[in-house]
Amino acid sequence: MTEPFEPKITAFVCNWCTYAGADLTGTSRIKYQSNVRVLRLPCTGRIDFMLLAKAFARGADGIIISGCHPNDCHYTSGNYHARRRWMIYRNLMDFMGIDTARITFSWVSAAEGAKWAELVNEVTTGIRAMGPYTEYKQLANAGVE
Amino acid sequence: MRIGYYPGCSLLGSSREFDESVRAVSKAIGLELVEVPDWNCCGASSAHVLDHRLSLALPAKILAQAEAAGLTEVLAPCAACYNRLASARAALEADPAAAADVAAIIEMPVTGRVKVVNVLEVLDRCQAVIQEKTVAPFVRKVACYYGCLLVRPPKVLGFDRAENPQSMDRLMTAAGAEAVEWNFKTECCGAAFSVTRTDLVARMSGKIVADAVRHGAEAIVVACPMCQSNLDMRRPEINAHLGGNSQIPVVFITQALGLALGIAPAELGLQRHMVPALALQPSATV
Amino acid sequence: MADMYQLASASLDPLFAAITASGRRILAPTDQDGRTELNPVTRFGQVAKDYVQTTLSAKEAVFPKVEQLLSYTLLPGKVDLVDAEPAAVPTVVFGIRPCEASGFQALDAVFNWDYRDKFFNARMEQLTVIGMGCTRRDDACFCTSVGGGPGSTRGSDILLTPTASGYLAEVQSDKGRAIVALAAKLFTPAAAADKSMLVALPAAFDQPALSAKLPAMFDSPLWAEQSLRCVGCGACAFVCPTCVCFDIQEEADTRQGRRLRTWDSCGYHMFTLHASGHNPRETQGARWRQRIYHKFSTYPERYGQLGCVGCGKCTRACPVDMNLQEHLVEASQA
Amino acid sequence: MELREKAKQLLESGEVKAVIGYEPGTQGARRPAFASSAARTGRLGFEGEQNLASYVTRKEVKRLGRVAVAARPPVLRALLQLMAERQIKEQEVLPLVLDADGQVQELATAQAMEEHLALSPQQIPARDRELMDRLGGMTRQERWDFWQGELSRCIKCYACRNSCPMCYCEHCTMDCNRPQWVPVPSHALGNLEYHMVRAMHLAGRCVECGDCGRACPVGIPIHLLTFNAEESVHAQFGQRAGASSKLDYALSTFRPDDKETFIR
Amino acid sequence: MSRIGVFICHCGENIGGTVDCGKVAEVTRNVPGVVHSVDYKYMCSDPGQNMIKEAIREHRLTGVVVAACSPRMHEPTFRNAVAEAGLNPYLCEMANLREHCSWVHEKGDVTTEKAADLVRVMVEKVKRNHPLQPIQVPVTKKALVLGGGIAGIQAALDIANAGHQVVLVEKSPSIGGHMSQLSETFPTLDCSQCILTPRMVEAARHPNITLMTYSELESLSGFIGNFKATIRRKARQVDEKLCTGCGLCTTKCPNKKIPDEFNEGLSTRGAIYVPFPQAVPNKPVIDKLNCTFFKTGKCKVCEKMCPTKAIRFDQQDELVTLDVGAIVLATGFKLMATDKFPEYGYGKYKDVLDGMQFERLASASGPTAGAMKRPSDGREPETVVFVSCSGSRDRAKGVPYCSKVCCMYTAKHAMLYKHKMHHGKAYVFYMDIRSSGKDYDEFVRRAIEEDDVSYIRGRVSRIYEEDGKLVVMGADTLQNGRPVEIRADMVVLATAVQAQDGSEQLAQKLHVSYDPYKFFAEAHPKLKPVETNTAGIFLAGACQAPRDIPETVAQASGAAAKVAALFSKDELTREPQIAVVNRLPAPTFSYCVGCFLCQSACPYQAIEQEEIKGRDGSLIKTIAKVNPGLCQGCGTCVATCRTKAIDIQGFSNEQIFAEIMTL
Repeated sequence: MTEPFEPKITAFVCNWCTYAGADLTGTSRIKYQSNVRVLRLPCTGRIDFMLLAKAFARGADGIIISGCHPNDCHYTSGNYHARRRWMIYRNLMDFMGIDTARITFSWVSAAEGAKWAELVNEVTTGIRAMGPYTEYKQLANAGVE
Repeated sequence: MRIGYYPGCSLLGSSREFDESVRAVSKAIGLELVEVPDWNCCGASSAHVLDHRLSLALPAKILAQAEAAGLTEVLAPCAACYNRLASARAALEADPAAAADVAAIIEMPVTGRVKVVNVLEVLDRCQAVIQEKTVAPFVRKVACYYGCLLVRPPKVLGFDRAENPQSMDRLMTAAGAEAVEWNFKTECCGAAFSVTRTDLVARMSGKIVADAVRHGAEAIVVACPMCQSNLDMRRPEINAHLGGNSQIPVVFITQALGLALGIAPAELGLQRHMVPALALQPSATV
Repeated sequence: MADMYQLASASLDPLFAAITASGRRILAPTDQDGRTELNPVTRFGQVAKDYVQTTLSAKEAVFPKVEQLLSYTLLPGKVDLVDAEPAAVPTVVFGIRPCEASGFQALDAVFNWDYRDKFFNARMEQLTVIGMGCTRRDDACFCTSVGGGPGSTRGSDILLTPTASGYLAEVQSDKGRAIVALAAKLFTPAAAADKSMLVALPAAFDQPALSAKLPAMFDSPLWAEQSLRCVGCGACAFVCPTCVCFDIQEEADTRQGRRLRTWDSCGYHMFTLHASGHNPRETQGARWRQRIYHKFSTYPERYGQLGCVGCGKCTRACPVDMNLQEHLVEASQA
Repeated sequence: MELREKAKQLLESGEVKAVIGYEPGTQGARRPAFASSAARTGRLGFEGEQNLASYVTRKEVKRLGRVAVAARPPVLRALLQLMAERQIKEQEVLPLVLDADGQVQELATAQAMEEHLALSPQQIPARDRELMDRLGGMTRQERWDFWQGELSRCIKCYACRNSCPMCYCEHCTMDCNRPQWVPVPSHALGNLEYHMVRAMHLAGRCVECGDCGRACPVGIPIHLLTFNAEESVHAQFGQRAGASSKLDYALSTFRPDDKETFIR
Repeated sequence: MSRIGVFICHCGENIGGTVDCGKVAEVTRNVPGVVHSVDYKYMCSDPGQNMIKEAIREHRLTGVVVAACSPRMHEPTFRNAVAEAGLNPYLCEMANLREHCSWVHEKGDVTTEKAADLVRVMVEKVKRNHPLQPIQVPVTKKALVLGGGIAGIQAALDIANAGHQVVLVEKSPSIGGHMSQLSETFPTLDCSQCILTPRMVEAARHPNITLMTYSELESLSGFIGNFKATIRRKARQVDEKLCTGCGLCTTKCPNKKIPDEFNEGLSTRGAIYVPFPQAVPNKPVIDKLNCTFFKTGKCKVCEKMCPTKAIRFDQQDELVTLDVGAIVLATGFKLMATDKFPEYGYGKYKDVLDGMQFERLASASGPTAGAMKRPSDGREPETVVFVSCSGSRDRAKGVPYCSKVCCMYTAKHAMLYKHKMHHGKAYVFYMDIRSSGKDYDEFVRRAIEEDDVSYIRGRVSRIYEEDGKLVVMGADTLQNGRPVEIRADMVVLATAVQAQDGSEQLAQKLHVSYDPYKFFAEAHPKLKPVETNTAGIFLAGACQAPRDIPETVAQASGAAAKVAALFSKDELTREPQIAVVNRLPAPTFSYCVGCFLCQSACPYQAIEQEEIKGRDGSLIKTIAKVNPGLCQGCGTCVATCRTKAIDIQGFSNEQIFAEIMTL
């Protein structure tokens, strides 16, 4: 009897909007599924695409990336740069056959505590349904004798 | 342009002239109407107060039929039908469980692919054609009366401005008429109480007629069979209630536009009205 | 001491069957849409026809591009360490060229010089080489200039040489005999060695003379000039049957990790880069010189054999056509 | 042959210290060739495929002094992009091109290069386009399997990186070990991440010469990855690498109204 | 080898009630590098902080992880504690077990496991922390106040009185704002202008205040303590120095039919005008759009009239650049536009007014000198209907929030009306009466009980004109929704309070965030009500949310206090989490290749060039260099750098990488 699959979800969020938004979720005592692990960065502009790749390599089944809405970046334009980076990266990953459905990009402001909870729940449920990202997890051992 | 057509019961009965004029105008502006095969009652105005599932299933069946016939849009001239179809569609879109339930009932898939549109929406799109084909400008002051069902609830219909709709005014102005600023564009006419509480209808419709007259309208233009029959058929009671004798005709937008497009009054069923409307034909203006 | 047999063309399929049946894995050149690669096969029919060389060398069979040496887990106050055991499967490498076959000896020289490498040896013990004499060559080949030849038996446990009727099989070792024993009836003793079909390849330069003069040429501008076009990648080293340089890499998260051995190349500028930032082989010229000196000067000095078998794989793999033979000729004429 | 005389003249006059072109190589192949003196120009020619711009940033070459380069369009694009990224200066390189009537022409200024480029539209070779479309038509899983199959052959020799004119970094991400972003060994993960990083780092910088793919000894069509990245940059932001010597890097600029469809 | 101490906080039941803190402490104890791991009821309490300090000394800790609430809450607290124990404060990190775990998940093992994960992540991060030194930046002790309403005036006065320079910028020709338009003010019914004008004059006269009316913010750059603001001074076409404010010029302007903004269109003005008698400065301005000269090239009557020759038709807008250290936003509100209420005939019928128009009607300085005369025909309205929540609390109108002041001013309006017309009838349609505030409810009761205003609890569905009367159709929900029809002479709509036009653009200029309704967003709904998310920019009054006068004044003084506090030091200390370009010994010098792609990515122009020269002075290479004064630490450059030569202190590649590798 194997226990049901619980996805591992890594979230990269900016300090000013989404991290604060997630704090608000807490202060408002809105409950959500506990699979997500939040990593705090100054700004979505700081989120190197390699961080995503590394999260998958480390065995994440799903990834959330979230920051300030356009126009609202605490650093004025970090999120714009991030948006461009993701537009290209997402294309490339899809072209390489990486499952982009496992990465959710989102804007969650410091005032959107409820949205954060919704987002996490949707993603968690979605990824749980997709199952573990086995084909990526296997990579590290393929080609090693 | 090709579009699905759902006449509904009133257009076969009390409001034949609406059906006739819709078809006539469509023909004139090159709009191909494809009647939804084997259509049934939309459920108005009783289903949704009697049985929720029924009120969803009936419209769903119609839309499914339309989709099966390869249609993507259905024109429902009757405001009540339009409202029911659109409301049901929205309800089913929002509630997959209900959709599944209904699909089982009608034994047809419920996809929500087919959109529902009303007469004004469709005519609005054809503005250009109408303008160019207008041969006898409808030079009269008209009160455009939308009634309650065409624009409400805005969240579901998302058509025009709920409190102060404009599309009919636009269309009539384009056809040469002067759309008067008046107060009861979307007021309730008493609708289904027509039979059970004629007195009530007389009062409510009375206000509408009176205000239209007060603002100098020579005709009331409508897009709803129920409104039309209340304002037209119940005119004796209305006049009695108002203690006056208003003879302002109540015509369907398609009839008014039909005249502007030079279509013969008979083709538009203009002779069918209780309050004489034939006087509206252009020839009579000179 | 070499026993010679005749082997009919038709006998190769049964031979493959016998080898496979014996639980040995067969690696042989196959044709993958235009590329000749060494791949596992079970039937002779799968073997590429009419090839000169595989792109990569057979050294992968004993010196994989990535192999695990050990793994560990961090525990409070101590480290739990597990040595890796090489999973060496009995393997027959079939159809590689004499030049490449002799490459194994160059590898062996390093892996068993002062320290006996358990991973290499474990695989080597399980390896049987059935070489195939050359009836074709291309402009990259120069085995005859470095002491080899289209029919050289060096490094092969069995060398097959194509003949009119089939193959001449020269069995060199017990490993070779073990193969013969698997299907003895396929091998009919041969009186004379018919090597008429082998391709002719005249030597292009005098290697002993070159090796002799190299020490004096260390500061020659030649190397810098020759290497101007070199882009400093590792293609030559990675396809080379004798290149043995490797890097030790640790891959770890914050709780456990593993140690891997992976191919490396002296062509990289990082190869000799010190932590201080100082690099003794700072220019590509120095690195190119190193490559040649290592194979033609250091190797003979230290191991009494050359570090080059003249297979020409490096020349074929090079993105900018750094033709080794050509450069060696230039050097010996300088 | 025209290039040889031009090279002779440039070297004799001392205008340049070396001329980089092509010469005949092994098995009838063409390969890059350096002529550092008039005497060595004898075999120089224009025909060849490698992107010679990858040489001008190498310190061994920079030490020579000003060099002339036989410059097909991809080479010109690379040179302009290198100027935009401040890796070379206008006066350090003299691109030589064949004009319409087969005459060798010097493009001494970036402007001249830009104008010359304007004449030859940039497009991906039909063969590659075809394969890219095929890949585009596949399911995600099929694409994954395709690339895993291809990349399994990768030996991380870095021929692709070192042949690329835009991979001039002395200290490549691959060489970063604090932290070790990309595993050094060429196992499946190391290979996937290496090629992912390479493509991303070339997005908005790739001049689409395809040299990386050409250089690969085991025949992996890796140039399609950078093509894909570069194409999505061009498609979504309209910018294109190598168009000008003024920096206009798509991933360090933005428009507030950049349109995307996937951010919730 | 790092020696990390981990301190798990129960936060009473807040964390302890959901997460098994003891278990977490035990699990982390086994993480390599952790030498001390304990849990305690309240880590932020003195005993809690002392535990940390003692542990640092006793176990010679090289790093501290406090697993408690959000770092946005207590990071400073614990970093101070750590510093007091002699450890560099930046060697302390917090794991967010409360907001991100215990408060959002159910009690149970998985939640405890998650808590442990969050702690482990921070342990691995802190292992890779480096001691950092705060950055000192100079402070320009001059404040910029945007908006010359009561909020701006109050803030300016308080800052000025604290001894600092203030520039008060107002976009219209006079300061005073909406408050100067009000007739009386609730709950005291004292005359608005009587209490405001002295403040206006004080502000104008104050030696520390520079007034810039008829001016707007053009652009802003820089950061806290060091902003650079560019102000556009719109051309008045009047030389303020020469003008004496005699007003002669306004008397003969041929164009008199321009709706008067100050009177909300209830009267008209000339093209050259003084907005209102008590205007500050009391200098006229020419409205170019309506000026005959500017339209036709002829006229110049005012020029002839002016005794001091102060008219300047050739005057141009001028741009002034100011160095300021702090900014107070006090740009106020606007009322919902007329076109939103076709069903109420607002904008269609002259006698349907909004609250501000009624203020003018009731004001002694208004178009009717305070007499109750309805706009259409000047007759005295016998029956007046007041409709509260016109737009407010109405999703269909896009305003789900409560406009807050309407209940009170509607009661005030009804009262004012009744006081002027005792025999008149006043009705108020309302949803709820929200009159919380000192003497507020008493005030409403007075309207109902003493001035017998009839309050009808219900919404109005439609208002239409019928033979000279405005028929108001509504329902009385206290009588089971009985339809109500009132034939009124005048209707006053308490239209919704909305964010000022252009506040979105302004917010973007200033890089402050705003809510869905374009009101500027405070940094924290409770604890930072006057701060914005952008350091050095503060909020006052209705630009943040609907506010009445007392609240506005209080908030303005609050903002002023923040500014004064900021100006109390010559230098302010900034967090050192900024970008740095790595430097290495020769011959490498740095991994930076000098491609400068990071330069265009930097939102603060913080990336400069550094030339590395050999002993002989020859240029070896040019690499990037970060200006620590300008860098705000967003890290966009880090993600752009291919060679990983740029990194962010405190969010370094090694730290983030380790965090990922721990999960």
